[in-house]
Order: sequence, then C-alpha cells, then structure tokens
Amino acid sequence: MGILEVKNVNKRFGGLQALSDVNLSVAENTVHAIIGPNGAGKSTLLNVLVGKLLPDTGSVMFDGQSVLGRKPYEINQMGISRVFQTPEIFGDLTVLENMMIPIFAKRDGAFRMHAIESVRNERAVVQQAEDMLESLNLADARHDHSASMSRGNKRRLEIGMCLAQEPRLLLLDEPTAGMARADTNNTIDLLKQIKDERDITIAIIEHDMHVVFSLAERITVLAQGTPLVEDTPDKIKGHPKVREAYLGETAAA
Amino acid sequence: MLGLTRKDAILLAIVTVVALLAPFILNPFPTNSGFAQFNAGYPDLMQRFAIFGIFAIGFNILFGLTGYLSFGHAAFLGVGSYAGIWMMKLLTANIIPGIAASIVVAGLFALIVGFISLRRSGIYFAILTLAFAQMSYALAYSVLTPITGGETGLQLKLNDPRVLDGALAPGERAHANLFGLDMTSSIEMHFGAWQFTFNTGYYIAALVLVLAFYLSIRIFRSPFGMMLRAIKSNNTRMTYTGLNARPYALAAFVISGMYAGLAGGLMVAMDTQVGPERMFWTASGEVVLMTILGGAGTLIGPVLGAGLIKYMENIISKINSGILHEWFYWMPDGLEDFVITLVYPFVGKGWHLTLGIVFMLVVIFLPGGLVEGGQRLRRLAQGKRAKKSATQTNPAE
Amino acid sequence: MDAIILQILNGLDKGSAYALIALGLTLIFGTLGVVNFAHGALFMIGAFCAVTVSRILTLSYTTVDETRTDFLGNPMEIEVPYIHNLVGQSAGDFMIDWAVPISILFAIPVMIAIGVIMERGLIKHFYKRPHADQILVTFGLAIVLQEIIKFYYGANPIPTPAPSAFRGSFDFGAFLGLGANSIIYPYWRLVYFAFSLVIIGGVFAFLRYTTFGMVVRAGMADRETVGLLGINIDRKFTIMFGIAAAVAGLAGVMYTPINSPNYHMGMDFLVLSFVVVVVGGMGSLVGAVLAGFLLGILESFASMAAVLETLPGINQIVIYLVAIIILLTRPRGLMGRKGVMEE
Amino acid sequence: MSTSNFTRRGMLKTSAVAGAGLAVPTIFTASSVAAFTNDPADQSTVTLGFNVPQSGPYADEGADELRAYELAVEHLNGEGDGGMMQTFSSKALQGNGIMGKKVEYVTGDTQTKSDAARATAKSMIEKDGAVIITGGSSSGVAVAVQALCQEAGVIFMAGLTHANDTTGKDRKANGFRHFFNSWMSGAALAPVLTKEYGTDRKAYHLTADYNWGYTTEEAIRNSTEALGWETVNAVKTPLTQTDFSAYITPVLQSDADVLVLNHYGNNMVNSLTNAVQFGLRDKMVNDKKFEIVVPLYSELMARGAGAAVKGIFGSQNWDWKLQKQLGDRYIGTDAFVKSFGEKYGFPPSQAAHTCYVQTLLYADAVERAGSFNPCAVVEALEGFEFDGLGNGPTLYRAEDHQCFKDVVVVRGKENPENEFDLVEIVEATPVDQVTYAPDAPEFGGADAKLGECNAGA
Repeated sequence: MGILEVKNVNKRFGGLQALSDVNLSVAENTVHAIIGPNGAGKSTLLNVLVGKLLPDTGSVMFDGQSVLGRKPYEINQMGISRVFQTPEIFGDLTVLENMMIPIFAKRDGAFRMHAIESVRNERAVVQQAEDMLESLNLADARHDHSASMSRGNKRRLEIGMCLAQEPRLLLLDEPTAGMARADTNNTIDLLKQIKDERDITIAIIEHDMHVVFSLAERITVLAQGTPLVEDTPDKIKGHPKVREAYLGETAAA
Repeated sequence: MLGLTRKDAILLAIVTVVALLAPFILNPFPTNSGFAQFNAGYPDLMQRFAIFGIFAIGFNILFGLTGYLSFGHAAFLGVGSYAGIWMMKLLTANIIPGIAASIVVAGLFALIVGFISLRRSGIYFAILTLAFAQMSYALAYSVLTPITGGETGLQLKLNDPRVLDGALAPGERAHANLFGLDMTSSIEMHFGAWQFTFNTGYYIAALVLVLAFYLSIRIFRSPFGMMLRAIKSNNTRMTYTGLNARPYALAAFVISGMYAGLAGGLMVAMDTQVGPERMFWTASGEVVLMTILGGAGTLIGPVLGAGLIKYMENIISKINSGILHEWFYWMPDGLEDFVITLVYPFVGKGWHLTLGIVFMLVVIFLPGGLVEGGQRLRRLAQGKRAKKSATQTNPAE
Repeated sequence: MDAIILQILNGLDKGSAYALIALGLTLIFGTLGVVNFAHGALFMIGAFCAVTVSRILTLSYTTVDETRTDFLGNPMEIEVPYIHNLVGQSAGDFMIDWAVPISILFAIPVMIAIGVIMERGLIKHFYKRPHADQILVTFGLAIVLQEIIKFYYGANPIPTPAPSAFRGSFDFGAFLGLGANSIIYPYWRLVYFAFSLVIIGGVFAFLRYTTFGMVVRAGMADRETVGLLGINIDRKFTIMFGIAAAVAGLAGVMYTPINSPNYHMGMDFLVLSFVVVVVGGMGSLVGAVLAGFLLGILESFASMAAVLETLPGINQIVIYLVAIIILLTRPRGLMGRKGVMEE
Repeated sequence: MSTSNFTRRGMLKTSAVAGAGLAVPTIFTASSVAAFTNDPADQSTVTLGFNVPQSGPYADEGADELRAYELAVEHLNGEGDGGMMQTFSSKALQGNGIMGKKVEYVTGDTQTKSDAARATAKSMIEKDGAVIITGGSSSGVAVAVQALCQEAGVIFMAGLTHANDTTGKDRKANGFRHFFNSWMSGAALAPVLTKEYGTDRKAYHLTADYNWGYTTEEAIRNSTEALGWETVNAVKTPLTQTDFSAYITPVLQSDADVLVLNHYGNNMVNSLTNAVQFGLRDKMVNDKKFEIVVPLYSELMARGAGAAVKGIFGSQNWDWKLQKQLGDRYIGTDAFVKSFGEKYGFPPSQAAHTCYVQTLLYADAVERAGSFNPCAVVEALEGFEFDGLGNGPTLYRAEDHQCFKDVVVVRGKENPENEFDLVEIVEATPVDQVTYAPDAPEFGGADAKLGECNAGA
C-alpha cells in the first residue's frame, strides 16, 4: 500500500480522453518518476493530484484519505507540496520572507490572523527560515528581492519553501526545464541530498532522462492517458514498449 | 519601541510630531501677508487632512498590500457616517458611541460586500465593489430618504431624542463632544503677525490618525501583512503553500472598511452632517487616487496623497481673480493683466485642471508616487553613498 | 404590447450608445491592456466637435439695426453668419441645419489625431506600468480635457439640434398596422441606432476581414508571440487607439441632438461603459456590444411605472444589480476570455 | 477687469506687520474678547463669503451668482452706479461699505456637494473671518450650509434653493431665503395653467427622485388637483439619468394630456429635450393639445434646452424684463439690469438677482441693527418689509425666514430675439396668492422650529 494510491482515474476534456483508467501507486520514501511523451496526460494527472482538476471517475487516496473534492490549499495542508515548471515564488517579497511563509502555513494552518505582532518577533520561525536558507546556500541573499535571483536559485528557493512545510509527498513538475546544465546538476544534487536526509516521498514529472535516471527508484511511463509500464529504471531503459512509445518519439523529435 | 523597528518608530514619531504641530506647520505665513492664502492651518482643513489620511491608510491596507482594487470604498465611509449620526441623534452627542457604531456598521457592511466581491479578482472585483457602492448611493439619495434624509442628508436637530443626554436648556444646541469637550472649541494664539488655532476636534482626529497609522504599521509588519503581500505577489504559490487566500483578503477588506467607517464616523463627529454624495463613485475614485498619488503599498504615501488632494481642493479653489490682483498689484498694469490671464485658468474654478495636471506629472515622473519623490530627494542629499543601500530598501517602507 | 415594443426600442437606442462607447473601451483594454479612464472624455470631445462645427458655421459678423433696441435700450446688433456670404443664404442655412452630420467629417480626422497623439505621447509609456498608474494618468488626462472644454464652452449644456428633416417622429404603429400613433419614435434616434450598427459592423468587419485586423486580433490574444513574428505590433496598436478614439468620438457627435452636450457628459458615461465592458467580459468585443444592448433594454424596462410600483427604486440600481448577478454567475462576464485583467 | 476694486492690501498689511513687531505671544479663546464669531470690530474691512458652484453641472449658474456678488460688493463700496441701492426702500446703505467698513470677499467652490460646500464655508469662517456665507445652487447644499452657519454663529443668506425644506422642516434661525419655493410655484402656476389649458386636464408627472423633486411634485399636484386636474401617474427618475426616453414613451401611451417635469439642471434640459423629440408637443390627446410644464425655470437651463422650451410654462423668482413689461411695481429691476448688463454685457439670471439682493439685504440689516452680531442681524431681518429690489413689496417673514413676494409665471418664447430673450412673462402672481401658514404641513408642520439665533464664540 503506497502513500499515494491512484485508482481508475478518468478525465475527459470534450472529445479528448486526457486520462483513461490511470492506476498508480507511489511507495512511501521513494522517488517515483512519471515520464511520457507530450500530451500523455502527465500535467493533467498532476493537476488531479493537487486538486486543481476533479477527475470524472476514480479515486485518489493520500495516506488513506481521499483528496478528491478538496481545495488545493487543503491538499497541501494534508502534506502534498508542489514545485512548478517555472518557479512560483513571491517575487515582490524578500528571500527570507518567501521562506517564512510556508513555515507559518505549516504552523498556523490555512488561515490565522496574526495582525499585530511583528514578523521579527516570531523568532522561532525566523530562525527556522534562516536555517533553511543556510542549508540551501541562499543565506547571503536573504534580504534580496526574490524576483532578482537567478533561475537556478529561484528553483532552489521554491524547493526549499516546499520542504519547509515538511511535506510527506513532494511533487515536482519538470523541475529542470529550461535550465542550464550546471543548474540542472545542482538541482539533481539538491534533490539527492533531500532524498538522503529526509523521510520524504518524491514524485517527479520529467522530460530530461538524465534527471530521471539519476534520481528515480521507480518509473511509470504514461502514454495517451494510460500508464504503459511501471518498473525500476534499469528495466525501463530496455523496455521495448517504452522505446516505441516514448524514446522513439524523442528520437524522432 | 512600541514593538517597532527603529526606522518605523522614527516614521511614527515624525507623523506624531507633525500632527501635533500641524497648526504651526500648516500656517507658515503671517495672517496678513499675500501668502496667507496658502495657509492650511485652520480647523476644518486640518480635520479633513486627518480624516482622509485615515481613510487612505485603510484603503492602502487593502489595495497597497493585497493589490485588490476596490472602487467602492466610499460606501463604507458613507455608511459609517450614517451610523454615526444616528447614534448622535438617538443616543448621545458624545462622539464615542457614534464612532464605535460607525466602525462596527461599516465593518459589517464590508463583510457582506467583501464576501460577495472577493469571489472575483482583478477588474471584475473592482466593478463588483463599484456596483455595490453605486447602489448604496442611488438608494440613499432616493428611496431610502426616510433613513438617510435623501438629498439634504441628516443633521443634529433640536428635537432629536438623545436618550442618554439631559434635556437641552432653552437656546442651547446639541454639540458633538467628548465627555463635554466640544469638538468645535478652539484656542487661538497670536504670535506677532502669525495666528495659530488649536482646535479640540482636530486634536482628537489627529490622535486617531496617529493611532490608525500606528496600527497600520503593525499590520504591515505582521505575519498577516506579509500574507497580504504574498497574495498580491503570487496567488498560485499562496494556494500551493497551503494558505487560503480568500479569508486573508476578506480580513483585509473588512479592516479597510472599518478604517473607512472610522473616517466616516470622525467626519460626522467633526461636522455633524452627512449627505449621500459622500458615497458617489467619484468619492471612491478619490481615495484610489490619493493612495496611488502618494504611493500605494507604502506606509506614509496615502496620507501624503490625501493631504495633497484636499489641499488643492480647499486652497487652490479659493484663489479668485481678486486675490490674483492683490498678488500681482506691483506689476505694471499690462504685465499684471497678462500674468493673471496666464495664471487664472489654473486657480479658483480651474482648480480641477491643476489637479489633473498634478496627477499626470506625478505618475509620469514619480512612478512610485510622492514617496518616491521623497526618496529621490533623500538619495540626492545623501549622494552616492545611498546608491548601495537603495537596492536593499525594505519593499514595504 | 405597444409599451413593450417601445421599451425595447428605447433599450436598443440606449444600448447602442453604451455599446459604441464600450466597443472603443474594450478595444483599448483588449489590445493594449490599458485601463483608459479618459475614454469618456473622448466621447465628450466628439460631442464638442459637433458643437465646434456648428459654432464655425454660425460664425457671424454684426450689423447694427437702428430701428430696434436690445435689453439695455441700445441699438440692436444683428448677427449675420459669414457662411451666407460664402455659399449663399439658402446653402448656408442648409449647412447650419446639417451641422451635426457635417461634423462627422470633421470629427474623424480630429479624433484619430487625438487618439494617436494620446497613445504616442502618453499611453505608450504606460503599457508596462501597473494598472494603478494607468488609472491615475488617464484620470488626470480626462480631467484636463474636461477642464479645457469647460474653459472654452462653459459648463452649461449647449443645444445642438438634429437637421430639421430628422426632427419628427416615425409612426411605427401605422407602419406595422397597430394603429396610428400607438408606437412613434423620433427619426434621429432611429438614425443613431442605425449609425451605431454601421459603426459596430464596420469595426467587426475590419477586424475580421483585413490583415491589419487579423494581426490586431492575434495581438489581443498573445501580444508577445505576434511581436516575435517580427510584425510591428506597436504601430498597429497606435492605429487601433486612433480608431477606438474615433469610434468614441463619432458616438459623441451623433449623440448631441439626443441630449445637449456638456463638459462632464464623458464622466457620466464612463462608469456605465466600464460596467458594460466588464459585464460583457474583458477582451471580448461581441460581449461588450451584447452587454450594452442587454443593459440598455433592462434599464428601459426597469423604468416602467408598473415595475416601479412593485419595486420602488429599481430604476436606480438595475444596471448594477444585473452586473453583480452576471459577474457572480459567470466569472468572466458574458463572453470574457480567461486571464485578461484578472490579476 | 479694472484693478481699482481691490485693496492694495499687500502693501498696507506689510506695514501693519512691521508695526506689530515681535510681539509677545498672546493666547486667548475667542469668547474672551469677541461677543460673536468673526467680529470685525478691530478691522477696517469686513469679509463676506461667496460660496457658489464653480465646477460640476451648475458651474455656469455659479459664475452668474459670482458676477452678481462682485457687482453688489462694488455698489456697497460706493463704486459703479449703485444699482438697486438707488431704488431700495431702506436708505441705510451709504455706499461706504458696511458700517464704514470696506467690503471684501472670498470665494469658494461648492461643487454642488454638501461636503465640499461645508468645507469651503468652514474655511471662509475659520480662516478668512467671513461674517456671512451666501450662495449656492441646490437645496441639498443650502440646507447643509445653513445648518453649518447656525452652528458656527454666522448668517447664511441662501442663493438659489427652491425646495420647501430650506425654510420648512430644515429652517434655521441664522438662515434666510429670498428665493421662492416649490409650494409657491404650485400656487402661482396652477391658476394660470387651468386658465390656459382648462380645468379638465390629466397630468403625468416625472419627478427627480430626491427631496426637491418630491416637494415640487407635491406642490404642483395639490394645487392643480384643487382646481380640477387629475393626476394619472407620477414616476420618479434617478438624478443621474441622462436619457429620459424610457420615461417619456409611457407618457405617450397613457391618456394624460399634460406632462409635468419636476426636474432641474441637466435633468430638466434632457427630459424636456427628449419629450419634445418624441413629439409630445405635436400630439392631440382627449381632443386637447398635449402640453408640457416645467415648474421651476432657469434661464441657463432654457438656453441649454434650446428650441425645446418654446411655449413651455414655468415659474421664476424674477425676470430681467419684469419692470419693462409689468411696470414700476417691480422697480429696481431696470437699475439692476442696467448695471449688470453694462458690466458684463448680458442680462442677469434670476440666480444672480437673488444673490445680489441677498447681499444688499444683509448689508442693510447690519446698518439698521448697528452691529455685525448675527443675532442683531436676525432681529433686523425678521419681519422686515421692503421694496425696490425688483420683486415689488416684499416681506422677510419672522417665523420661517422666507421672503414673500410676487411669483413670476413665464412661458418659453416662440420667437426669441437673442440668446438671452428666452422667456416671456405671462403674469406676476400676487404675493397673497402664494402665502401659506408658517406651520403648513408641507413645511414641517408645528415641529419645524427656527431655534435660537446663534452668535457663536
């Protein structure tokens, strides 16, 4: 029984069957990659997981509880954090403030009025945020506007913000898309470090095979809205169906 | 100090000192000089500075922090005023219950309007708030006349019940007061050619302004304030960080509505009269303009913007051709007429023209509003040294 | 029945005014992403183009008639329009009578020029600025334009009648066989309605069937991509601003015989046209036109005595109430596109 | 404009400042020295506050009021030809200012909003030391500013305000209205209307949806119904309405044969224009020619409506042709028109007239009372009977501070000779016919109280 159980999920957009009978099980404390060609339904699946889309049929259970029908922020509060393809951070806020917000969210829940006491006096939160930035090597930039950072650092910050919530499941949506090689490697190292240091489950959607094979313990291949195969990286590499459906396409592209 | 950083404490101290010394600062010219026209240190205008300052501070908590542009905030000011004057008519001319009622009623109204309007964002939100305010105005002007007094509004009357107050002596009128302290009472001080007026009402309004300003600093610097800025900055990240943006925005909306109600309550406390045009969309637009003009999202900007617009409305509009002739009497006749012809369209009845030009100049040359103007001056004064620190200024200054 | 038909006519007429203004406003919203508070002022300036033309045509010299006296008892001064000397008395009188339609010829170049100058000189610099700054600068501009008109023309409304040929009413009742005089409608209002249909149709055809229009529509959908194609979208948008200004201006010119223009008529229309545009849905031209007619008709029905008896004051708030209901049931108005002006 | 009207104050005052030198600060409350607000005792001048709309829809009317005020100040200070001071029945004014003090004035923009009007009035009182506030072009503003003046202890001389409330339920001891009111319009118009159009008429009212509209509709209804007319419908229209077609078309379909437009300002210009557009004037209903009535007429509005006003009945407080057409009962009119016309080049509006007269009446009352004290002025004005100010014999009634005088019934002229010649006078309804009891129900009944005069300080 995995921490995330997707059963018989179907989703139609008009005439397009975006997801058909998707079954997926992500085991706790593993890194599980979901790959597939463009239009395979990866993003749709992700949006179902975080509550942005409601599937037509099927169930999605996280740690024994259904996530369907819950709002994205409620699902997040259950312990699922999401990293976006283009880093979504609070560009107008400083790096430190960016890091404090998820810590407040973890501590205080979805809404709480703390309208009088100064942020500076929340010493525990500040300390935790500082520590987190330290561990991400972003401490020097703590008073900068986050919008002014490099893309790689924005990515680190976003991942750090998700981690600050101590999620049980971290969803990554093509975390290295559009990145230079060096930044990609940094990100891989960061994710490896996270995997080693924490009890955390990571589900990653990725195009870049280098990233996938560096990180994943299990891989699900999605094609035309249906899971084709699910197996370990080594097995996937040689799987004929995958070559046909996915790698073949990549070669052609 | 007071839970503020040094920088904020200094800002608060400056605001407090300026508010206390306003009767001096705003009356820099001797009473008899030609420049006396520019003196603004008389009770009514000082009260208006304070009241519209409070209104704009409150509006800025919504607009400056969350980015939600309400185009109907005057409705809360108006509703607050009506609640205030009814308390003063029914209960007591003491301003405390009136102001309390203003805040509560405006807050409740804001809760309803905010709850509905915040289901939408951007321009759709703006139009929803505008629609509510315009409906309030139209109804108050017409079918709600029994409650609002319609066009002629409400004032204190001799035969109001005022159940908590004793009967009036013959010839006596009800005065807005604070435990007997009459809002209209003033002390005048003459110093040579200068004259300064210290008005009870103004000092109460100023005290409330300082408190309102202090509270807004606390809100800005609090985790709540940070969350509001987060909404403006990135609503998606907000949601996927497990935060429910709607109650945060609604809380900000209600708080700013209560600020507007407070301003409305103070208005009737200082000047016991209310009319519906206080809720017209132009009044809502005015507070938007005040906030942007001063600098949205900055602490002091809205107060400066409110001051500038009210100053123009009350001072520039009173300069008539007679006064121009007094100013330029020393010129040769032909030149005098020429200069007056040039200046005349911009003053007196042309004060709107000057206002429009000021809006355009400020927004073209000072994108951050008047506060940016101040910052540029300071940078200029500090020279190059400031260049480095400017990149590190706190965004919510 | 007659009453219903009449109120629909009224609504169409009122709606065509709303739709015309909203059309220009939404063009600017959609193409340029600018909140233009000066759009009402453009409508007003259009109206004053008509006033100006009629003033120019009636520009006169004075002769003194010794046989009559004026209010102070001095000899009466008689004014004779120059146009009489120029083209003869009957042709001159005809031109004075037709001042409003003639003004269209005058208003088109003037309004396009004003629009282009506004866009190049001011609005252009605000594309990347926050909406708040756009509001402040266009509001400032609106005040300035208004005050200039007030300075030269005063605050009082200035009667600008329709040509005498259009002053009567058309008898729909007789026309439809419902009995004479049961449904009559002023000619000029019918002209206004037809005129607005022509303008609206023209703008739509222009956007649909010309390459220029196609580029602009593509630009409305995705400005950056069109920019990447190497098309000078800025130039196109400038022209579009000029066209939007001209549409607003023409709406103003033709409106003058219906209501005497005054310097703040733009502000009176501004709020309503914003409501119309938003109810129609941001970025949708069809939506704006539809919403204009819808709100116009609803407003007409709400002002019927029978309706007012059951719902006193409904005529005061109907437009806003409907706007709220539509925006709550349809998140982006009638036909709004996702992501336009929602941030 | 000549500069001679204005004190070379800059110069005079510099020397005064030098004389005062660095005096020790003196602190006192106003009450310890002055008996009333802004006592000009220790000054050589007295300041009047002219609070008129200078922006918004009534800006032109405000401009005309201001012209009249400037003219009145000139005449009070002994400049110009003296205007109506020559014909005024009271001879207390000498042309040497008021009580020997040169008259100065300050101006402000009411924007036709109560808040703005009170703000400018307060600045005149608090900053400029005005002893009287006068002017305005709407009843909302008049009531708001009148209440303010009552509290502040200065006199308010209303400008153009026509709603009953100003001297009805909202009357104040410190406030005075020379202009006539809704009730008087009804009383004056009804007999003329029944005479012209017959007693068997069906009226349809369109009424501006606010206080003034209500009182005007009530007045016209009551007075016409008393003479046999029937009111078939009365529909309220929003103040912000610009196109009245949706209100006009139902009129066509009712069996009404008279339309009464209880509108003012742009409302009136637009509703009348629209009504004429829809051909109402050409219609025959019940075998009678359809007629339109506008209870309160203004010259500026008539100009705005253009040809649409031809033949439309209405009432006015005064008209510049009164004396020429109805003789010397209305003495003063010609004198005023002459000095106004010579200064500005066109005849004055009724708003200008009432403002000019109010200024003279105030100045005269101060002279007669021998004091600027508002309470003394109130006493001098209450029950004051005068003549020679253009309206014939007039009474400032003590009970409600309303002037009682003849009301002018006018009709839009068919062939105007120039742009100022818009109306013809039908008759001047005698004052007796437009007089009512001070406690009439339309005027707040027995509850309406002036209260005590307030001298402030």
